[in-house]
Amino acid sequence: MGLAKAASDAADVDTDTLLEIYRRTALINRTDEKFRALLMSGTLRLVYYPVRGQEVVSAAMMTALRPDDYLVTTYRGVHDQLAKGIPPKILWAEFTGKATGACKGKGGPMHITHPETGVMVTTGIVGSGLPIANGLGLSSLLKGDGRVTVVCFGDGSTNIGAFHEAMNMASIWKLPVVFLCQNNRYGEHTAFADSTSAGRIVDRAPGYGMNAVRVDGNDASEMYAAAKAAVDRARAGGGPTLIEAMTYRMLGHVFGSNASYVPKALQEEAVREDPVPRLRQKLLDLQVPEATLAGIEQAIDGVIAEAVEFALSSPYPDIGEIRKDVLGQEIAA
Amino acid sequence: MGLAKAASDAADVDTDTLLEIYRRTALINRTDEKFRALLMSGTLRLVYYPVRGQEVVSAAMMTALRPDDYLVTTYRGVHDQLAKGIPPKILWAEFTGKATGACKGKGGPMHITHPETGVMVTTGIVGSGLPIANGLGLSSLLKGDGRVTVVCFGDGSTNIGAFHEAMNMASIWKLPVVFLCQNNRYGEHTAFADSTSAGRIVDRAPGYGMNAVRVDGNDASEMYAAAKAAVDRARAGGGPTLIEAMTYRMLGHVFGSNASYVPKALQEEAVREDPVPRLRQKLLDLQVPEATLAGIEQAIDGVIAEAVEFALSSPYPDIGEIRKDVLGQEIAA
Amino acid sequence: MNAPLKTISFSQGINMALDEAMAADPNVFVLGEDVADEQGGGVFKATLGLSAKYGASRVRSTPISEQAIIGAAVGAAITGMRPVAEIMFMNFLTVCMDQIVNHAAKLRFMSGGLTSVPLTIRCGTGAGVGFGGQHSDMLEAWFAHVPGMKVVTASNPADAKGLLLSAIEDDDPTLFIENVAMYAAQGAPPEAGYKVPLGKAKVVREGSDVTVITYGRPVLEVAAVAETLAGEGVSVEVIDLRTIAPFDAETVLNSVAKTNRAVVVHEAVKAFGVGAEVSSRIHEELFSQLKAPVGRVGSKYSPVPFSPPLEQAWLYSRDEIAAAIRKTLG
Amino acid sequence: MNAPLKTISFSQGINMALDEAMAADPNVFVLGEDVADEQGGGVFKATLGLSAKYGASRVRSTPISEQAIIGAAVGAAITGMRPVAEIMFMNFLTVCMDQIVNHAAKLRFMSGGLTSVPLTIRCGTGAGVGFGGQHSDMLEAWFAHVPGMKVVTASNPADAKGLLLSAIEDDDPTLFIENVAMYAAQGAPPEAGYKVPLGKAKVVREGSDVTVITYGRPVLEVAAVAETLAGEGVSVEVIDLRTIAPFDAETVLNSVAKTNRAVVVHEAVKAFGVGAEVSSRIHEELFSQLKAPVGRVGSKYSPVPFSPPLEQAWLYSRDEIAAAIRKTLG
Ligand SMILES: Cc1ncc(C[n+]2csc(CCOP(=O)(O)OP(=O)(O)O)c2C)c(N)n1
Ligand SMILES: Cc1ncc(C[n+]2csc(CCOP(=O)(O)OP(=O)(O)O)c2C)c(N)n1
Ligand SMILES: [Mg+2]
Ligand SMILES: [Mg+2]
Repeated sequence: MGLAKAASDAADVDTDTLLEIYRRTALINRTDEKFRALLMSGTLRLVYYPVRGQEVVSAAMMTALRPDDYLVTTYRGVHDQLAKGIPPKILWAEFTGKATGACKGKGGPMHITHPETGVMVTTGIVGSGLPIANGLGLSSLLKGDGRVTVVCFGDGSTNIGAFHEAMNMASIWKLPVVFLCQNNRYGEHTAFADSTSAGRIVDRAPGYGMNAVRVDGNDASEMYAAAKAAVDRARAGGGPTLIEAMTYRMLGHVFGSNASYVPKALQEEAVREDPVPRLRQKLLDLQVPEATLAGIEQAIDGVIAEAVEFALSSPYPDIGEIRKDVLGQEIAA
Repeated sequence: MGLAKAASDAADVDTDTLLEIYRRTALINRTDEKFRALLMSGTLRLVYYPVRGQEVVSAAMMTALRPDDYLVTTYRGVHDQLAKGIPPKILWAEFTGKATGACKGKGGPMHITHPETGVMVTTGIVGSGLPIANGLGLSSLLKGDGRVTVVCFGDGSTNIGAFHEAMNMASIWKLPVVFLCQNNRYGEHTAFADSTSAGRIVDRAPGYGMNAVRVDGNDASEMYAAAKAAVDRARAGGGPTLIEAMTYRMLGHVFGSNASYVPKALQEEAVREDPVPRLRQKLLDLQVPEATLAGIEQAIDGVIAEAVEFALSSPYPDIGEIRKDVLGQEIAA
Repeated sequence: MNAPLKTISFSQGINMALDEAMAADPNVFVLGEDVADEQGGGVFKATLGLSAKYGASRVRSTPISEQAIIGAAVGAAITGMRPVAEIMFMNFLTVCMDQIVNHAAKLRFMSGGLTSVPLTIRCGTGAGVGFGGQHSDMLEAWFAHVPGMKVVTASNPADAKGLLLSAIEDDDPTLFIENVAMYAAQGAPPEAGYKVPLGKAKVVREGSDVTVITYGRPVLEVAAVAETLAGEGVSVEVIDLRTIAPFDAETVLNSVAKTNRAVVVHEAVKAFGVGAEVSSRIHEELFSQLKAPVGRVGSKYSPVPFSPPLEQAWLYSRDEIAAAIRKTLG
Repeated sequence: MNAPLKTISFSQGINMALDEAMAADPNVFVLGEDVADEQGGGVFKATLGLSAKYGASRVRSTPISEQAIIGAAVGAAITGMRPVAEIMFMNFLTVCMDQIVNHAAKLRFMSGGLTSVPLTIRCGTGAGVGFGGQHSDMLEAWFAHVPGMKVVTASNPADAKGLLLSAIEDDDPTLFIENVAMYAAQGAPPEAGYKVPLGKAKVVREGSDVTVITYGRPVLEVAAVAETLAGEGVSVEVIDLRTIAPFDAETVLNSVAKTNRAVVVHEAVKAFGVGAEVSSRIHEELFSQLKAPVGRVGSKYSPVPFSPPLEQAWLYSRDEIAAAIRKTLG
């Protein structure tokens, strides 16, 4: 049961891996920005949960996974889904409710599923992903398919019953699950310390006999090292790990809501420690040429532009879809 | 956040207090025995959850309370209810579904309520008493009435969501609640270690920033000292305490079920450490005359005989009771 | 708020009821996620300003722990307090059904009347605003089927105020359902002290040809359809149930005894919904005088779809309401 | 079990279905509290012997964590496994409604068909055995109201076996309700492989004067009443729905089209129960030919009382069934 700092391994993260993390980080960062721009301009109208500030956490986490590993995430999940590999086109099309979306537009932003890239469930119910992640892990255990499941959730979600039941079950069954708590300091408008009786989420791990680590999730190397260790451990049959990734939700809970309840000092500190420029600078320091990074960013902008265009020009689903996928058999009209 | 052993204070428990604990212990012990005898003989037919082996835990706990303090307990609650002071007559009448029962026979064994003695809720749903106990505590906090609430639950109940949510909330709100986990080693047929990822329930307390103590619940002095400390603390505004009282369920989960899944050695050890003769012997060692104890026991047997007679001779409730107490206003026939 | 308001929103109606109830009775308190002003006065702003006025102890922001929220409310209620718990979305009731159904609804009966649970649970829900499958369900039929519970919903801001105040003063556990698509809707402001009694339906439009029984948001749609049909010479009586359970059978049956035709309309999925009970009751009591079977309009048999055109198609529509009314006219 | 059995109990029927399903398909597994043999093979003994045969990995005893149980089942199901989760008592579903309603029932739709949840949830319940208010509720109407769920119950051991096997093989989440008062009930043993299709009702007794639609334990009561009434010259057709939702309207309507009279009987509280939907459907479709309003018999509007005479009085009774049938005959 180690709460050991993963930072010691951080030096091991090679530049190629960091570059891959940056690729995913930039994709997330620019996608999020694009969503907000189109919402601001009125081109889009939907309930959107920004991920600004949390890019590196999921980019590093998912880089440590195999493509066939499973992911379960939440309404605030764009970063996780993109980092896991969902094609931007079908993500955008789903967010806009189009027939070409991942789920034919029937699920929408809070309910992205894309089994091909391992995105198994996106839930809008706080905490509910954790028990489901155990089920994915149990399936892997029973089938022996060697997959690992990552489930993402917020700090506020650690006070709901499902968290507790899932942690206990994963531990006694030694499930190959990585519990990634993205501690972004707020649950909606409530500060972490106002709702949570533990000083740190990892302080709850010993009560589950679970391996746990708290890391600076905004540090790509540290985050990756912790992710890799947890994934390797799970894959090797060593059971679950709780990762508490310290990060920060740089914007309001949902697009359009304000965040005046956040102390100014915290907000300013967060801006100074913005993980995206931080990782970019780190790569430059590692002698990755500026042109390489700019090239990545440019390519991403192209991908996003194409995805937006694809989504906006796609048709809405047929009304008959209401009767499909309710049960195995289509419902009679 | 102390997991300190309460035993050090144990020496402070005076003989009068121990004698009071014994009085309650004997009442529980003989009531339980009587229930089983009448079930065995076929005089009674009802679902009964024996409390044999757990008498001292609740006798000591409730002796540390004021009469107007609140109690929440479970289906396995006869010991708690009696120790809290519910009159045996109306307890027996409720168990037998009679109009003279605590709840007019409408609740039955799993749902004993008797506000006059502070028995507020008895629930048949694992874990559900804990959030309700918080509500009682919150009421005391808001009203400033100085009451303390004790909620009893089993070891198996610590893996359900309600436990977790209640512990967190009690801690952040500093509620005057004592969480009494009666760790009797089994939840139905499942051994503690097979279902619970913590080696000890108290290992979960640091994750809630909650004061906690594990005691030998079958040792009257140790149990009382822990109970008293927790109650005093709660009453003084110091917030909640988790007490893990180690005890043992000496019979099967429910009357009539066998307990073949229990290892013989454990069963034998438990018999050797039976808390009831242990406390009796302790009192004798403290120079309490045998005649005093025998007198207590005899009086109790009289009280129980009277209660049984009262229950058996009482009428069943009127059928019209089905329409009463559903809503504030009686339901039209 | 000093100058008299011309109109108020649904949220303001809620806020007024809470304010009056807390001012009148120190046993009333509010709890829920983000309800205190420090947390923004609730995500729907229904509790805005209340913690400033009554303190964050009586307007308590909670952790995300719905079982603990309702449990705490139940426990406080059996000591005589009158908690008002906010559960942000109705679908989140699924994580605390035990406290509501096994405890709040049953403690009075199981205790033989020794305790009672004067608890009000407020929740928002409703399709049409793009929240998708897990934030839009209308589950009132579940609670209506639970003896010991009352279920209430309002179709305008003044009713919201008046019904919520009654719910808080009522001695039984009450589920108070708010349609999120209506929070911003404006309506006439009620007088201070305005209350709407529980258990009584309201005839919101008189008519003689057919009775439409509905509640909540569809009241507006039904009223619009009634207006249109009036132009065609069809006289529609519209009843707003206000209290869904136990529902005011007397008002419903009196009306249908007059019109001999009826349609029930609600946003919930039609199958096994509240409409089935109301329809059955009418058939049972007025069979021989009914000119046509009682019609039912509800939403489609599927989870609420996200895609906007699907979401709209999923909902009951004015056309469907009009068609159901016409069908009873043969 | 080598010698052929003369009769089997309801529990044995369940056990046989699980056994056959696990033998046939490695994706089938069982989880729930105390289900493995080391923990006694389930409190109702329905899983006895299965962990010995298939291993404690596929017959998994769990902690007391119903959300985690159903969640684990949902997660495994979307990868193609076929979990059978035992939730001891139906009232305990109230602690895991979220996983059932927001997830199991909706994932197929919300994923646009990319995933599905071939999950079976077994639970026991029923009044009459003295468990009191929190262990006896019949909540099938809740699940019937949830698009995406199937709800099934059996009235005899062979059906239990045949329906459970079909439920496990079915690709949709199914709630399988067992009446605890019937676990020991004996019945004819089914052949190996015996299956009862979901979605199809069974005419268990033919008749011409009135149709009684029911399911589960009351099937026996209704059959007894039908027998008595036959002596009085009243010919009662009895339909066992078997699948409560979506229910087999065709069989029901065909029968009532013949008899022109109907009564629905269930153990659940009458108000807002399954009977309301069935009754409404019959009225809607066969209004002009009905000779009388469709009758409904259910249990009383209160929590289930503990006191034995109250509990009996709370339940639907043979007298009430007979009276409801007679009432349709005018
Ligand atoms: C059971 C439940 N309760 C309440 C909500 C409403 N809600 C949505 S997001 C949220 C905050 C969650 O905070 P956290 O877990 O920290 O995640 P974050 O949004 O910060 O990523 C809440 C309360 C919900 N979706 N589900
Ligand atoms: C939510 C819920 N799940 C399951 C049950 C069935 N059940 C009744 S008692 C029990 C065991 C509880 O064990 P523990 O908490 O250790 O208490 P004990 O019986 O040992 O006193 C179980 C599983 C229940 N009553 N409620
Ligand atoms: Mg957060
Ligand atoms: Mg136990």
